[in-house]
Amino acid sequence: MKPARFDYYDPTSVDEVLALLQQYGDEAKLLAGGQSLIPILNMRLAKPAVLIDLNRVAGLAYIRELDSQLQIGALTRHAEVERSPLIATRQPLLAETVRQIGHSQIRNRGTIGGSLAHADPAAELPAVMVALDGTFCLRGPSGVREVPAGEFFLMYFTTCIRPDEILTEVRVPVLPPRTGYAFLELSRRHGDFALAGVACTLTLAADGTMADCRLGLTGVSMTPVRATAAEARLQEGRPEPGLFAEAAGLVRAAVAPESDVHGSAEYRRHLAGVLTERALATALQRASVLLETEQLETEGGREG
Amino acid sequence: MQVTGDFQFEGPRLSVWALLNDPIVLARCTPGCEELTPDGPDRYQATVKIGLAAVKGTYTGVFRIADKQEPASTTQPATMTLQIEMSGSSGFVNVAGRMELADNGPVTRLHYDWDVQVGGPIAMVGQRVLAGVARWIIGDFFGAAGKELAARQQAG
Amino acid sequence: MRSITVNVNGRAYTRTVEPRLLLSDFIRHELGLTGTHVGCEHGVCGACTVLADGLAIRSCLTLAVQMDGASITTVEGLAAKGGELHPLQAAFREAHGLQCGFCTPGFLMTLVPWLAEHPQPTDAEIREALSGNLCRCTGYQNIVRAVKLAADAMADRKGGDGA
Amino acid sequence: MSSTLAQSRRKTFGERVRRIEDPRLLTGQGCFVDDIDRPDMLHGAVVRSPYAHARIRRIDVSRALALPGVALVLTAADLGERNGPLPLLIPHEDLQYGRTQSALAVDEVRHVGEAVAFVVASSRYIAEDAADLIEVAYEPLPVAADLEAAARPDAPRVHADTPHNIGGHYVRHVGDYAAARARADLILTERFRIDRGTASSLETRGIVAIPEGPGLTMYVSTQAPVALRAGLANWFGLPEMHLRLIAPDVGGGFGPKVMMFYPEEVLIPFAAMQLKRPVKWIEDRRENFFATTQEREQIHDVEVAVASDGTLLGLKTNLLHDSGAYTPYGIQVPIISVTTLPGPYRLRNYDVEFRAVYTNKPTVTPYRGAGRPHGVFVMERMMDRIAEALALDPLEVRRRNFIQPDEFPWDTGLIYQDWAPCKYDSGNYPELARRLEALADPAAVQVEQERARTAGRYVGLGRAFYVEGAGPGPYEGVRVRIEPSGKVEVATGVGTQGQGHCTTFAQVVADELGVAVTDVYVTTGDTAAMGWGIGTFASRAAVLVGNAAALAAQAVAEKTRRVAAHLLECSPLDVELADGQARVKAAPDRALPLGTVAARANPLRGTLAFGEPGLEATRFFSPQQSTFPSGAHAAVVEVDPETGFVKILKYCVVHDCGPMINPMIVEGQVHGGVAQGLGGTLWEKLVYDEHGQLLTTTYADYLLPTAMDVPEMLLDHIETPSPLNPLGIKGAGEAGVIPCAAVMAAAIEDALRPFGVRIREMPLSPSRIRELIAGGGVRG
Repeated sequence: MKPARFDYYDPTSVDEVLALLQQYGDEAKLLAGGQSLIPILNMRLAKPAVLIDLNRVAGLAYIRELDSQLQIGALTRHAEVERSPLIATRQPLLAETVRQIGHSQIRNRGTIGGSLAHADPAAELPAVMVALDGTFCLRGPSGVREVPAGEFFLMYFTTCIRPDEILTEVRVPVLPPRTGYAFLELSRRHGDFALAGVACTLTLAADGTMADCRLGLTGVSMTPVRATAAEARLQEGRPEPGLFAEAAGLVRAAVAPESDVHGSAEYRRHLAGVLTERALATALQRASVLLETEQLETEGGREG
Repeated sequence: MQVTGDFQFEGPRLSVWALLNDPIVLARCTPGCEELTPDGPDRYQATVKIGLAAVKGTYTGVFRIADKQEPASTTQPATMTLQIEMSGSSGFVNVAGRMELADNGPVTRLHYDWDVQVGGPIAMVGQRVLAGVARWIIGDFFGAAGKELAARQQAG
Repeated sequence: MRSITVNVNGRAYTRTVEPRLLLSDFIRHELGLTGTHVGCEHGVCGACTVLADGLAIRSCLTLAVQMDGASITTVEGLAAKGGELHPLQAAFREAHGLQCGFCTPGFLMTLVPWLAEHPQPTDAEIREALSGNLCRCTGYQNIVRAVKLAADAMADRKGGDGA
Repeated sequence: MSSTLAQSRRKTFGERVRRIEDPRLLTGQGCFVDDIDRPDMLHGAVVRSPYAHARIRRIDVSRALALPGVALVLTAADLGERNGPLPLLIPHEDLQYGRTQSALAVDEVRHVGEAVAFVVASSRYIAEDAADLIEVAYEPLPVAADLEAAARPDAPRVHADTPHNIGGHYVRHVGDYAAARARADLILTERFRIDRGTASSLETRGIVAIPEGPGLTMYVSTQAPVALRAGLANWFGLPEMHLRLIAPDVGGGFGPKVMMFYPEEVLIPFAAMQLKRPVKWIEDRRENFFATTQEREQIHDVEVAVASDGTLLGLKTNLLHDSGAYTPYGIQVPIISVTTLPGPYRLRNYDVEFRAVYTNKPTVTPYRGAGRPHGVFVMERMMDRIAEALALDPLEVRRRNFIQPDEFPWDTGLIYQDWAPCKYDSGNYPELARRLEALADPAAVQVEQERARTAGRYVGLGRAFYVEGAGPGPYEGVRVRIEPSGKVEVATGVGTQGQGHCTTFAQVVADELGVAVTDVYVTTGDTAAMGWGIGTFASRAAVLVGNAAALAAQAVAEKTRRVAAHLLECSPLDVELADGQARVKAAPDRALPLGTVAARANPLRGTLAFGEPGLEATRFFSPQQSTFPSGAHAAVVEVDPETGFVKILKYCVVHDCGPMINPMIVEGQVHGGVAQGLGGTLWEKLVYDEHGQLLTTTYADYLLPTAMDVPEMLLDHIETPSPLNPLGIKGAGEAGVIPCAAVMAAAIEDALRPFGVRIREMPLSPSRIRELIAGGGVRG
């Protein structure tokens, strides 16, 4: 299991990357963390003529906040997201999710952009991106275009990134107040591809009613699934187990899993519902704690 | 693996039958088909370039149409089998695709029952997505054929 | 072919390599440091784990050319110059945390930076930290025990230094 | 007598001596096959079939040969007579149609991964480039993939020259099952299935062949270096003295590495001799999934005849065993299954019949447990069924059927895999049960089970017992020599794959010679150091080599005393060996270092006064039959009925392998065995599609358990010595793995009893457990 020959470039700027993409187009493959690409190079399933290594490109690894959006450079390693205080406080769903990606050695090298551009149907981050309505910034010869997460994933391992473009940044909104969250996945073993996974946020209104709820699923379709029907139903009701079970039913109806050696399609469909209910319960519990804290603070403020 | 499904063509059975027996149409509708040269009756040499993201491969082999049953009466379904045997460095794909065409007024209902056999490295590593990809390719094929038919109907 | 310079265990090596050469093969076959083992070449077993600039990575999922200018530590770099075992190595021996020894270097290299960050780990934390390394001989029980012994030993040593 | 003598001298025997091999392995100084390097070494890659069954129409190697860096490309014709068919290692009268593969396939391939061509180039990278350029035209043939389907008379035939796919057919009757059935109060029938798995040692197979002088030196990751040397020398027509074979550090064996010959074991030396250059081939992980042998697929139809008090009157099983495409190892695995099946119970009437079936899948040879888990699964599942049918405690049913401690030797009436009687030598099964209950605490589990159920959680307890044949002959040998330096050199022909041989054998020798363990240097697996031996498998190294080491060391000790007595001017009976010295018992200050005695036994002038020179002896140990270690496991699990996930809450092992040389090492063996056994219950499964394609060829799809999956194990030992060998030891290598499937099936079934789930198969994925829950009440 050794890679076939390729020409190797390690440009230091995005402009250089774009020039190389112009030159080689479809023949070139971008190498970020390599934790998904190098295995298929080793297995010779992928034999690109040209490999463009992004690891020396300056200015693509950062985490910052601007206008209630977190901006994450595409070359930011999972481990950096995992350890970022900004992510932990402003978008803890992302922090909880990243911790569940592979193992520490993979997270030390794997990047946010590389993982999302790889678009594995069972990966964790795509579910979060669709749940949060994240944005993908793609740079091409004619400038930057911003693609909403809902339009980014086309098919297994296929995104809307054009052969002459590079993913430079992803953006996610910070978590609104009174918002609980959960990322739950089930895999045969810790760190494996998910049999099914759910990214969930649940925002309570100040009066404890449901303000907003989002559900993104992984492992149950060719692309991550935003469970819009379930979200709509959740928006209408009171946040409680009965409603969550109903939402789970709608999720089961919305996903289109395939059977594989690890589980039948029917099983994955079932799991998507189970995880939805459990994720909603966790998110609600977390949101309720925040609501209570807020109420205590308000009361405290009044008293003080 | 078995991939079964139905597809509805907006046209009579006779036209759909002619369409699916036309090598030019087969070539145009098969995703990634780069070459389809006749090689005997209902038999073609094919080159198909197909891939998913970085996993790309060129496969060469034979397309064959067999077991053709086209009853004159339109009350009985017409049947044919598309046999595909392709191989490349990432493995091989063998397909026996049975298709049944039934007249249904102005439209033709096609029922397909394809036995798709994938072997070699792609099967060994790609088991998670093989069924989905097969379904997608087959769907693509019939979708393209449907468009061909529409174009023909318009032209005709 | 490319000329690269990689610092391995404190020594700079300059070699001309093909871009496709894996870091694992570079370390083993170009440098002759055969303590790093190769178990799967697709990033699951963890046998090839080395430290790159202090972080544990899979050397089978890294190209040697990517490490031009980097500092690598392999299992050969763990014991003291005089041969005294690293506390983690000593603990693996004490607790019978290895049998065939093939996966062992990968476990050690995963654990060295992890223990620095988690000086007093619980069993559950240890098991999660080990979950990216496969062992087919030990059933992990004695590896978990070894990690606890090592954590204690390193805490004692630190305490000793402080006193 | 000798046993008592040995015991009286035991100083390190039974001690948790730290391993001598560890510092080397911990510092990266181990030497595995892939660590062998030579400046002019070439590297091989094998071209393998992507088809499970196909005719080879044409092979075009021209583009590969034209690639710069390529030194050699071989196809079947290039090998001539050396191509095979390769030898059938273990023939058997009931293997009616034995078939073995060739080094490179001739005209036809019969499983995915069968070797078709071999490339040698200046690097593995270029060898793989060249392999990609070899064009093979295949004509697909009908495939027999499914075991049951392949056994039918109309199935596509794996071998065109056999009348059907039944390679072996075995029928045995012990007692009179029909009569037992006639007087039974209860008849129960079941069908059980155990699926395929693979040993998956972390080090794959590897071979280096180095032409040296008139012959070759080979480094092979084999479990049987001496036997492989003899076989290969014969195969190539080389004098044995011209073929040195070394099994260096081997990164896990578990059975498949004892298979011989693998095609590569012929290809690599052939290429090296032809090119007159060193050639290395290291199997990659993907190859390991289909080019290394596999195990575990069996289907049993079983019936038990039982009295109303739970007494087992008889058992009948008819089983299908999947041999894969070839039978180089004969029908050893199913024979071991059916001879292990009786377990610790008084089974007097036993009808057994099996068919070993060819399928278009990789070849099956023993993998740790080697058919034993299947037999135990069948018997223990039936014990649970009997308990359920009679509303008895599962342990009580077992107790009522145990062979009692005073009933040994117990003859099962069968012939074991070693052609000797399957006659249990020793054991204490009621005591195993008592200790197991102490560890597992079933009363507490029951309380927890009831409490959990009210909270919607499902907890269950399972137990399983086994008796395993271990330590078969024919023999092993050990050479012991005291050097003039005072250090002791020990050599044995078996190799080591992590079992700690350099420590345990050193302990045995050190005790006999009164030296420190660290002064004993053990060489394993080098034909130049010891040219006699069989191999490390079947839990036999400690039994065979341990006893041979004791015998050889005793002989050296005896001579040492004789020489020392002469030098110290006393009687040999007055000399004791201790602290590296030979000294007069009554006057310990009259002492000589052992090295001095050794030097004096090897004079430079004069005549030899004490027989052969030096202090050296070679001794062999050859047992009459196998030993029979035993044990019992218990598992407490919690099953999440919504997801089908199983969590192991507690795992207990009681183990009897006789006296333990080094309990630390024995426990390590048990831990590892349990981990492998549990792997085969919840995670590991080789999945083939209906065309014989293997769909699990990465560690992302074939799931080895991790540290988060394998539970903490509670261990207890009893030590009933075997009367069959001087040290009384019984073998420990495979014990851990054997009852895992049975115990987990019982525990999961117990947890899911409210759902009416019946466990009849292994392994079980969460997806499958959900299916069983969904269909539970109906299927019951």
